[in-house]
Amino acid sequence: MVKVTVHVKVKEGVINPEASALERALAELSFDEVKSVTTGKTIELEMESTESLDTKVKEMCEQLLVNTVIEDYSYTVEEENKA
Amino acid sequence: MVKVTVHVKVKEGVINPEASALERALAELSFDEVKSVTTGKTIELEMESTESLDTKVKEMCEQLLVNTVIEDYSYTVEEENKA
Amino acid sequence: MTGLHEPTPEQIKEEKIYKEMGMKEEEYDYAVKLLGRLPNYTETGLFSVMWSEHCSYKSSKALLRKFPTEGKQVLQGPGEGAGIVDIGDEQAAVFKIESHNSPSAVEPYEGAATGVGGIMRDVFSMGARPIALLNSLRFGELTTPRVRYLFEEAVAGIAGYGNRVGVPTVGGEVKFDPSYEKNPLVNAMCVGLLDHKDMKKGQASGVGNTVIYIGPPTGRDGIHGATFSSESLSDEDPSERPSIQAGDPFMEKIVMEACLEIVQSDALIGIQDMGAAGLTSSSAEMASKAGYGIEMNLDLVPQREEGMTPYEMMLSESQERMLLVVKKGREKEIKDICERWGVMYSEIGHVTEDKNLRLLHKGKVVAEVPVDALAEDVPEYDLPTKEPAFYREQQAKEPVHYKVENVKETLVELLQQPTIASKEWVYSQYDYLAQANTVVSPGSDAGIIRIRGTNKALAMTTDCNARYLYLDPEVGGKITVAEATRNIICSGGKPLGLTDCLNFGSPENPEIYWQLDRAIEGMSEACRTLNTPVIGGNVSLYNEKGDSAIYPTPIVGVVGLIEDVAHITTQSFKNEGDLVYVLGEAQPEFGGSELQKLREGDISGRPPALDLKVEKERQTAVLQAIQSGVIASAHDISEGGFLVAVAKCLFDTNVGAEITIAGEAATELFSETQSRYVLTVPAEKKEALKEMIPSAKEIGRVTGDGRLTIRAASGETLMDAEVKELESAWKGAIPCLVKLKA
Amino acid sequence: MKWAVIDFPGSSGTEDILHVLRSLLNEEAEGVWYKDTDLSAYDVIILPSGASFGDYLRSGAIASITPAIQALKEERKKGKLICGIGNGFQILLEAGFLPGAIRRNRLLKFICAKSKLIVKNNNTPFTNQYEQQQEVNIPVAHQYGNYVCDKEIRQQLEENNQIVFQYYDDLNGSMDHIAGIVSEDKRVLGLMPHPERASESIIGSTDGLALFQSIIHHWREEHDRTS
Ligand SMILES: Nc1ncnc2c1ncn2[C@@H]1O[C@H](COP(=O)(O)OP(=O)(O)O)[C@@H](O)[C@H]1O
Ligand SMILES: [Mg+2]
Repeated sequence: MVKVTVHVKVKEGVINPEASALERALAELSFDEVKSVTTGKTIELEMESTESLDTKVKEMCEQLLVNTVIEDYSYTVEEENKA
Repeated sequence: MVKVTVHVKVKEGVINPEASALERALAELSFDEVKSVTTGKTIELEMESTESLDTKVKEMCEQLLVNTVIEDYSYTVEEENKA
Repeated sequence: MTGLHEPTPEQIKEEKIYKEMGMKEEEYDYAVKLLGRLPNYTETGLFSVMWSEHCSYKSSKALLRKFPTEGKQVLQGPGEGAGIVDIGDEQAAVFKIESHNSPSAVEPYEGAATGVGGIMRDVFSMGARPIALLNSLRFGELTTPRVRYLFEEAVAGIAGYGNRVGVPTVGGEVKFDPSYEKNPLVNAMCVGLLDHKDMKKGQASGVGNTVIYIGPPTGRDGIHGATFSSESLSDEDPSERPSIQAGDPFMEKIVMEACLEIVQSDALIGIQDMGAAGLTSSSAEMASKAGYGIEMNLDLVPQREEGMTPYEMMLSESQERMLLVVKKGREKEIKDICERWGVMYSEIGHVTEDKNLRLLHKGKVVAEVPVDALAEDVPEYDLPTKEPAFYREQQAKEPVHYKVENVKETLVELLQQPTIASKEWVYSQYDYLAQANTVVSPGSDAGIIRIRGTNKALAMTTDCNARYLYLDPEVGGKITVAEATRNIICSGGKPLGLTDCLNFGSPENPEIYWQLDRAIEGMSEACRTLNTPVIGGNVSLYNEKGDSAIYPTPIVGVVGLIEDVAHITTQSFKNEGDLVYVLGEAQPEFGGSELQKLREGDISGRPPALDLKVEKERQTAVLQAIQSGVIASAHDISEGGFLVAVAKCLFDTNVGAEITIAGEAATELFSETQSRYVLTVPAEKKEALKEMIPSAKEIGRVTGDGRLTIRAASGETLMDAEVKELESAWKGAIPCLVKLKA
Repeated sequence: MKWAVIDFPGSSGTEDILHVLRSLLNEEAEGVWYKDTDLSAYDVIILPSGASFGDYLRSGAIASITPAIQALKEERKKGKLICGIGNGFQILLEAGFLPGAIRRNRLLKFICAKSKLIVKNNNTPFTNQYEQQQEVNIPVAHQYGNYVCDKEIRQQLEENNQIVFQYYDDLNGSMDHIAGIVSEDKRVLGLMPHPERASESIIGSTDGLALFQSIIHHWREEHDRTS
């Protein structure tokens, strides 16, 4: 088994209103140390390790997990030793 | 400057409707290799590095960024060499 | 493309760089002539967006003049952000419909969401508070994952935006036909309520007055969006398309609240939203309308990204931004309001006398163009038209006739057609109850919003049966207007005015231009007869991919006034014992009908005829009967014919009906003959109805047993079904289709 | 008796609640901006529906850290009656006035519906004008209304009769069909459905009006007793 973690972020140039809202909120709470905020999503997939893992993961991302028109993604793979 | 990345996840035992929906959708698309899905959020903070960084980050998380009733979090800190 | 590397005016001319911006050679030459010199890169950009079809209506203007736009009730016709009709008591209804088709084809969620945002800004920029939203959607058949994706995401986008700004979505329509497979249509309509005293216009007058930018900073999103939506979608690499505009409903909400406070101030001279062509169109149009000029210092424009060029700032279509002109010396009042709401505010220029749009950037004049050249002296095309052979062929066809062996089976099949099926899956995602004024929710002929503090209500609807237009655009155009107004009548309202969104293929194809011309002709005639002037609208051309254009789809939105909330009527049958009437005789008219589509998989022949005189008479009679309290329920007969209409009147009630039909079954039950109504009347009002609408025919009664029974004149039972069974077929169809994956 | 409705940027229910209180019930009520730091002049404080701060991060999260909510904590200590509707409920959860949390609806989509509720406890300041087990029609409109809490809290809610409204059907995946709960001392109510949209027959139901009437009734009784 492997654990694949997909990181999804809004593309550069596309607005991220959530991040702007957080920036303002943190400023109101006087966390002045924070200069900028970005937010993203992660999707962790517990999968059987197959040979074509990369192809599979890419397929899943492009077909379902990521909206490639406005989002970018990357992913990491970790071996797992669970039964 | 440092980059703090906060990883937020739904607590174990709490049903996460987003993750369940993704599991179903992946199965329908015949990605049978996927055994389970969990989803999370990341919040990246670009901050001035202060001595009390850990305290600050924890405060922000507990006051705003994380709902500790149903979410767990962890974070990583990266030094940045930008001007 | 940074400023440093921008081509020189000579390069633009020689290398025909204007073509990349969507300008034709003769248009460029004309711009040179108007300017008296070669335009630089930024100036060429200004001309290209302002002269795009989306902003200039250059190929549709000549036809749009045919629309009747006047009426006693009209306070503002076409030409401003939205049209305005009087509703008495110093109040008015403000409304407009607009397309967001091309963005929605690429990114359906954000495309639809920003469509809602844009149309709302048109309405609140007039000084009106948005009180309702509607939308008209067209997709291919729900048989491919891509179409299902477009459908689901567009609906989610409308919900995600409209719900969060707190404006109820109370009506609309969704239809499915293969011609929209690659060109989905997303049209959004907004209705606002205005106190006459708050009425504002997009005008920049008074030399020295201050030009103010409010809203989020400008980014590189949607540059050339107006041009983009004026061209056919090509199969090019999506990454080369202009960057997607995304919406922020929260920003919209606070900008709206700030603006609605600002319009109360007499410091405000003019206000307009930065819609298509952003800062360019808002500034040039406001100045041109008022007969002044504007000078802006682009360094003062709030910017989201680094190193933005004047070209990029002027053409950006970042959302939720407004341009204001405020009396000199009174800026602080406006600034305070913005600060209170947390809305960004920046004074970026002032009104000038010289009728030029002058732009400064880093201390230099980077563009100077007469505002009239951009907004008024627009090239106008009288394009060739050609009657398609297809039309002649269809006209020449013998009317088809269908035999119906099994009435119930046919009805169930029709009720499951996605176009007829219940749209609850769609509208249950919309907050149709926001603002706590919704009297009639989606699902009846029109959405109805009461007006607090009065005894009045507004009824609103959108409509278009494009199949009829495809077969005969003129007749189809008439029917579209007639059907929309009929929906208002059935709700107890008097239609006040109409807004339209003309969704067509490329006008450069003479056969499409012919469709546009005929459709407008038909619509105009109907508008005149039915006294519903066109008070505003929008044109979306070039909806085609490859060699197939969409069906001609002029969506119309109509708002009607219900003078007394006691007149509010819905389509649902009410009480056991009420009598069922049909008004209007069925003819064997199946061209373009649902039955034809079901049986043949395609449509052909002539659409149903429409006699506007009859239409008008019946509308007047039905409304009068409703107003005098005779009618318990009213519904017009449209797609699917009489039986589908009756079935819908029974859904979500616990009554049934027993009906006896006189003529031939297929025609009586499934033909789509126009100007027909199903009415119910309490038994004791029988005589009153006879007097008011003598031609209405009593055909049955409402029962308490939850069954729908249809008998022939001979007494033979043609159908006897449980309403619940019909209802579950009707309700289940769309949820079942969207669940299919892969 | 004086009511406050706290208005956050992005809220949209304030006017609707003020309309019910002023025009239908003749109460003295005003909207209070979220930056206000003193709520001591009010007897009852309502948090309205809508999408405060755009619902970004989590519904109600950003609103829960605003000055008005700090001020509300002071009033809470004094035992003032507090009621959060829709987004207002979410804010009360985020700010810790009520236990548990809200997730996205089970089927993920926004749901607008004329829902049926059951009154599970009519012995609260907010429900005394209802019958126990009464079925009422009060509409819902939310995408995040799926209530959850841990075992201990669930047991506590049960034992203290803190579950006040339940959905008749499983509407959104909420634990025990929970639509509304009160605090242990019954002075704070949070509910997802919208009583302010069910207070006039012309818009479909008057079943929500009793909630506001209950508050008035309770306050008068309490006030008469103490004065
Ligand atoms: N996109 C939509 N948005 C909101 N309401 C809709 C939408 N589509 C359909 N509806 C609602 O469903 C009702 C029924 O639509 P439709 O099936 O076209 O029937 P009808 O021919 O009776 O108008 C509409 O009047 C409208 O209230
Ligand atoms: Mg209709």
